[in-house]
Amino acid sequence: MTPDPITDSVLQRHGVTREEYDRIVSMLGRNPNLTELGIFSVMWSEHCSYKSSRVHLKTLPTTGSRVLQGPGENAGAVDIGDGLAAVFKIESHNHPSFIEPYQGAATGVGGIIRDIFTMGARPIALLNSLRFGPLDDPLVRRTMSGVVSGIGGYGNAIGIPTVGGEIGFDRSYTGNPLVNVFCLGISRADEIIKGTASGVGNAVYYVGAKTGRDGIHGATMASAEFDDTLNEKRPAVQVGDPFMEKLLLEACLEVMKTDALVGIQDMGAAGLTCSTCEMGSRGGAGVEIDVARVPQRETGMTPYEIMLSESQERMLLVVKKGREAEVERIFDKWDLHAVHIGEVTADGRLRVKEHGKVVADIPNRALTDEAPMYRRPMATPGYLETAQKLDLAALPAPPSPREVFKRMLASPGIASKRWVYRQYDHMVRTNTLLLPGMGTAVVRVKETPRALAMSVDCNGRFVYLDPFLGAQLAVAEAARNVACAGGLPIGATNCLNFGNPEKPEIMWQFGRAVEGMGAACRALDIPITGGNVSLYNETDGSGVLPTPVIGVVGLIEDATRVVGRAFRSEGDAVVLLGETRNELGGSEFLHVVHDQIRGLPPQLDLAQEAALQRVLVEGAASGMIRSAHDCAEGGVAVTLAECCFDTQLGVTADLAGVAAAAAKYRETAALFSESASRVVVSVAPAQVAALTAMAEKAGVPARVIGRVGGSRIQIAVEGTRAIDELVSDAERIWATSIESWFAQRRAIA
Amino acid sequence: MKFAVVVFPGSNCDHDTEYVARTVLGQDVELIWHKDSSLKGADAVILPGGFAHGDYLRTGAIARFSPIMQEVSKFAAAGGPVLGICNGFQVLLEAGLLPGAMLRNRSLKFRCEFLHVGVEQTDTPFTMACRPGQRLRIPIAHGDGNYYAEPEVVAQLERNRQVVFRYVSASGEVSDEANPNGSVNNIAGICNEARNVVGLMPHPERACELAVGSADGLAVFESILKWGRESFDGDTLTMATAPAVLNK
Amino acid sequence: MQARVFVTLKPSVFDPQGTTVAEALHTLGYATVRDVRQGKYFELEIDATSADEARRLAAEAADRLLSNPVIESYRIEVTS
Amino acid sequence: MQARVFVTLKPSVFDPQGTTVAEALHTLGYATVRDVRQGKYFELEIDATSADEARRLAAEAADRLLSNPVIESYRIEVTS
Ligand SMILES: Nc1ncnc2c1ncn2[C@@H]1O[C@H](COP(=O)(O)OP(=O)(O)O)[C@@H](O)[C@H]1O
Ligand SMILES: [Mg+2]
Repeated sequence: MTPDPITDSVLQRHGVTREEYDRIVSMLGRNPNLTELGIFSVMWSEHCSYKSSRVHLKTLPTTGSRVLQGPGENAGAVDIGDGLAAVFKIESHNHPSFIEPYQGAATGVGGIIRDIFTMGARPIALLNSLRFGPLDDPLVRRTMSGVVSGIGGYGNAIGIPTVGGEIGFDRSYTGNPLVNVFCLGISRADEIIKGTASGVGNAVYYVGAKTGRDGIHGATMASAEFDDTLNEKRPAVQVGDPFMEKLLLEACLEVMKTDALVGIQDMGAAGLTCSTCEMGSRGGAGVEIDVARVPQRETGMTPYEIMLSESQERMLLVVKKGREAEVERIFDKWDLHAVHIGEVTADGRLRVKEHGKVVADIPNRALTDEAPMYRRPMATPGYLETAQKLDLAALPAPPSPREVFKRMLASPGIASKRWVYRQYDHMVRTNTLLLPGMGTAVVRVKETPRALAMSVDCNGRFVYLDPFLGAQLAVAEAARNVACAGGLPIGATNCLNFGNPEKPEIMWQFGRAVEGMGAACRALDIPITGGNVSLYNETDGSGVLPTPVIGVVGLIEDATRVVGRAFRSEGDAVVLLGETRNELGGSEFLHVVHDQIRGLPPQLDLAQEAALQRVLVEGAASGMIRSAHDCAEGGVAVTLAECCFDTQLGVTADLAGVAAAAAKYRETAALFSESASRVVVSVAPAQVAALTAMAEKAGVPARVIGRVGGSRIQIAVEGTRAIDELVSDAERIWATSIESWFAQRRAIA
Repeated sequence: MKFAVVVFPGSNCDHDTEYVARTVLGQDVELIWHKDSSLKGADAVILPGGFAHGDYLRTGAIARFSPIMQEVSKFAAAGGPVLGICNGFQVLLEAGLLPGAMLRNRSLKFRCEFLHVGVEQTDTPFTMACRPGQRLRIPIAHGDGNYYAEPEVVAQLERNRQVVFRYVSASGEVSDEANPNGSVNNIAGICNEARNVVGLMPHPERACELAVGSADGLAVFESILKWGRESFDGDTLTMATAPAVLNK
Repeated sequence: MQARVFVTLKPSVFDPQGTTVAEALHTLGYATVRDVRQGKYFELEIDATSADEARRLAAEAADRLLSNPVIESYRIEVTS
Repeated sequence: MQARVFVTLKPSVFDPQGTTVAEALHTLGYATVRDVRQGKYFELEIDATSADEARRLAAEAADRLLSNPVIESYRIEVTS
C-alpha cells in the first residue's frame, strides 16, 4: 500500500480535523491511504461516532428489570411477558428529507425498520415525529407533502402500520425539517439476535440491493451544517425500495428461525464500513471482506466508493461455517441472492481487499470504541434571560375566549392531523386498537392478552425556554399519554435533534436536555434502551428549536381495557386530574395570539406525575375510566373539545379560576394554561366517588368539572360562560385547517 | 373449509387474511407461495392485499404472470370461489379474470380510513350471507383504487348485476362525497359473469373483530362458509354444484 | 440498442395526474398550458442485431407487460 | 403546440421500478433486455406561437414542477 498524500483540503472534505488525523496516524502506526481515510471519516463523523454527545448520553438510565437489551445494539428491547420482547427504536432522517423530502423520509422509514428486524423482531408498528416551518410557505408545504407521501410510500408498501405520531410547526424548522421515525417489533425474548461477528472462519454474507454510488458521504453530510454548498452534496440522496426491503424482512426472519446465523446488521449510514467494523468490534473479532465480490450496480466502482456507499436495503450476515447452503436457499426462495464476501478473522481488524489485494487494514476498535469523544464547551445562551421573562400584565388584553378558542383549534399544531395519517396505512396487520385520532396509539400483541401503547412527544418551545425542564416535560407527556390509554410505561427511546454542537450555547442546550431527560426517566422509572442523536440542524447558522423527542412504550395487561380519548356516553362525569396554574409560558396561546415564545415552561413535580400515571393505569385496568385525554397544547379548553370530536358528544364544564394570573388573563389561564400533569377523564356518574377516592389516596388533585352531553361545547370559568360552540362547528374548524392548506392545487404549486 | 391465501412477493395482508380464516373463523388455511403450482385442495381462494412486486409498473401487472395464477384461473373456470381483496382485486383485473382497470385515486393520495359500502348482490359466494342493500363499515387502504372500465363495459356490468359493492354514505346514499377514489359509478367491488370471482378494494379482513373497529367484514367470510355448506355434496365439495347454489 | 416505450392513458380515460399538473401550472401562472397528460416512459437496453428486432421485442414487452390495453396505449422509438 | 417532457432518474440514481420491470421481463423470457429505466412522460398542449416559446415554457415547467433536480433530469421535444 502506498499511502496517498493527504492534504488539508482532503481532510476538510472528509470533515476530519488535523488532530483527528494525527490520531489516525498514531493508531495505524503509518499514514492512512485514501480508502482508509474515508472509512475513518464516516466512522468518526458525528452521525456514527456520537463524538459530541457520548459523554452526555452515558448519564441516561438504561437498566431496569424488564430491559433485555440496552443501548449499543441496533435497537433496544424490553420484556413484555409471555416470553416476548418489544424491540424498538427511533431514528432521524432530517437532512436527507430536506434535500429530497419523499426519498429522504422513505429511506428513513426503511432504515429504522431494518434496525428492528435485524434484532429478530417482526416490526408491527411505526410512529413518526415531524417538524416543519409555517404552512403559509409554499416550500414548506411541498416539503411536508413529500415527507408524508414518502413515509406512507414506504411503510404502506412494506405492510407495517403507521399508527401514530406528532407534528409541530415553527419558523426555525423551515430550512431544516425534522423527520424522526419510531418502529416497534415483537420477538421471542430468548431469540433476540445481535449484530455480532464471531467464530473465526465463519462466513460473512452480503444480501439485498446492489451497491451503487448513492449516498456516498451521506453520514458525513448528516453531520454537517447546511450551507450554500448544498447543491454539490445533492447526489447524496438515496432512493428507497420498499419491495426489496419487504423481501429482506421476510427472508431474514426466516433465516433467523434456523440457528445458522451468528449475527446480522443492516447497512445504514456508512454502509459496509459501519456494519463490518461494528460487528467485528462487538464480537471481539476481525472481519475480512473482498469488495470485488460485493454486488455492484455501477461499473468502475472503487473500494472507497463501495465501502462508503449508502445504498439502501442491504444487510450483512455472519453465518456459521457449514450452514451456508441452508441460508442461501432461504434467500433464493425470496429471489434474493446472498453473496459470500468474506470471513471472520481472529485479529480484530477490518481488512478490505480488492481481488485479493489489501486496500484497507484498520483495527476495528479504532473505528468504534476508540473513536474520538469530545466534551465540548457549553455556555448559557444569551437569549435565555430575555426569553424567560413573561409579564402578562404588560401584554395587550387577549381577544375573547371564544375567539381564542377558534384560533387555537385552527392552529396547525393543534388542528386535526387527519390529512397526514389518512395517507398512512394504519390498520394493516389488524392490531391497531386505537386508530390515529382516537387517542394514544395502541396495538395488540396477538396470541397474548396484552397490548402496547406508544407515544412520541416533545414540545420544542419548552425546551428552548428551559432545556432541562423542557426535556423532563417531554418525558412526562409521552409517559402520560401512554398511561392515558392504560399503559404502564416500561421503556423509552429518544431522538435528540439539536443545532451545531460546536457552538457552546447549543451544546449547553443539549447537555441540559439530556440531564433533564435522564432525571425524568429515573423518577418515572422508564429506562432508555437506545436512541439517536441528530446534530447540526441549522440552516445558514440559525438553529432549530432544540427538540429532544422521546418515544415511550407502555404495557397494557388487558387488551380489552384500552382507554381512548373520546367521550363515550351522555351523562358521564368529566373529571380533571391535576391542577391548573398560571402557566402560559411557551404556550400555544402565546404563540397563536401574540406570536411569541416566552416565559418559563410549566413546572413539573415528577412525584406528582408518577402518582397521576398510576391512577390512570389503575383506573383503566379496573374499567373505571371511560375516556382519558392529556392536557397539552391548548390547555383544558382544547382538550375538552378534542374529547368531543370523535363521538360528537358535547360537554358542559365549569373550570376553577387561576388566582395568580394578572386580572385580564385569569380566564385565559384557566382555559389555555399548559400546566403539566393534568388529564381530563370521564367516568360513569356512579364511579365518581371511587375515582376521586383513588386520586386522593395517590395525592392527585381531582375535581369534577362537568358532564358529557348535548351537542355543544360549553365551558365556563367560575360560573361565567366563556366558550359555547356547537361540537360540529368546532370540529369543522379543527378538522379542515391543515387539509385546506393542501387543497390539491395549492399543495403541488 | 379450506382456504388458500396466495402470497406474492410484496403481499402484506396475507397474514391478516389467514388470521381471520384460521383464528376468527376456525377454518383450515394454507398460505400458497406464488411460485407454487398447486392450490393444495383448497375450497376457496383469496388473493390478499399488499403491494405485489412493489406495485411497480402498475398494480398487479407483474403478479399476473406468477405460476400460481394459472391454477387460480383454472380453479375459477371450474366455478371455484375466488376473492381478490385490494391488491388481489388489482391482480384479478390485470389477469383478465375481472373486467376493467385501476387508475390512481383522483386525490393522487393513498387513502386509509373506515367507510361504508353497500352490498348490492347477494348471489355470490362472498355475499350470500348478506342482506341485499346491507351496509358494511369496512376500511380502505389504497392509492390506486379508482376503478375504470369502458362505458359499454360498465353498462354491461350494471345490466348483469355484476356490481357487488358500491361506496355509499353512512346513510346509504350513492354520492360523490361517498366516493373515496373516483371510481366510476362508485364501484367498490365487482364479480365476473359466472359470479364466482369477486374483487373489491375495501378490506373485509380488517373488520372482523369489534376490537379493531368493526366486525362487518365477517359477512364476507361467513358468506364463504355458507356457500361451502350449501355446495357440499356428501362430504366432498363439488365445484359442479357451485353455480347451482349461486343461481338458487 | 435502445428502445423507448411511451405509455399514455387513452384519450377517453380521465387522467387525474395530468389534470392536477395542469391545474398546478395554471396556479403558477402558466395560463397557456391548455392540457397535460401524464404517462410512463421506459428505456429498454436491448441486445439486438437490428432496429426492427429491437422494435419487435419492445412491442411485445409493451403488449404483454408495460401497458394495460384497457386504459393505455403505447408508442415505440428505437435509437442505437 | 405539443411539448413532450421526459423525466428520468439521473444515471447514478437507483431505479427500483426499472430493475423490477427488467427482472419481470427476464422471467417472461426476454433475456436480451439488458436493462430497463423507468421515467415519467408528460404531454403539454401549449398555446405558443413558436416552437422555441413552447420549449422555453416546458423547460420552466419541468424545472419548477415536473422534475426533481436532486434525482431526476429531463429532456424536451416539441412537435406541432
Ligand atoms: N406524524 C403523524 N403520523 C401519524 N399520526 C399522527 C401524526 N401526527 C399526529 N398523528 C395522530 O393524530 C392524532 C392527534 O395528534 P396530536 O394532536 O399530536 O395528539 P394529542 O392530542 O394526543 O396531542 C393522534 O392520534 C396522532 O397519533
Ligand atoms: Mg395535541
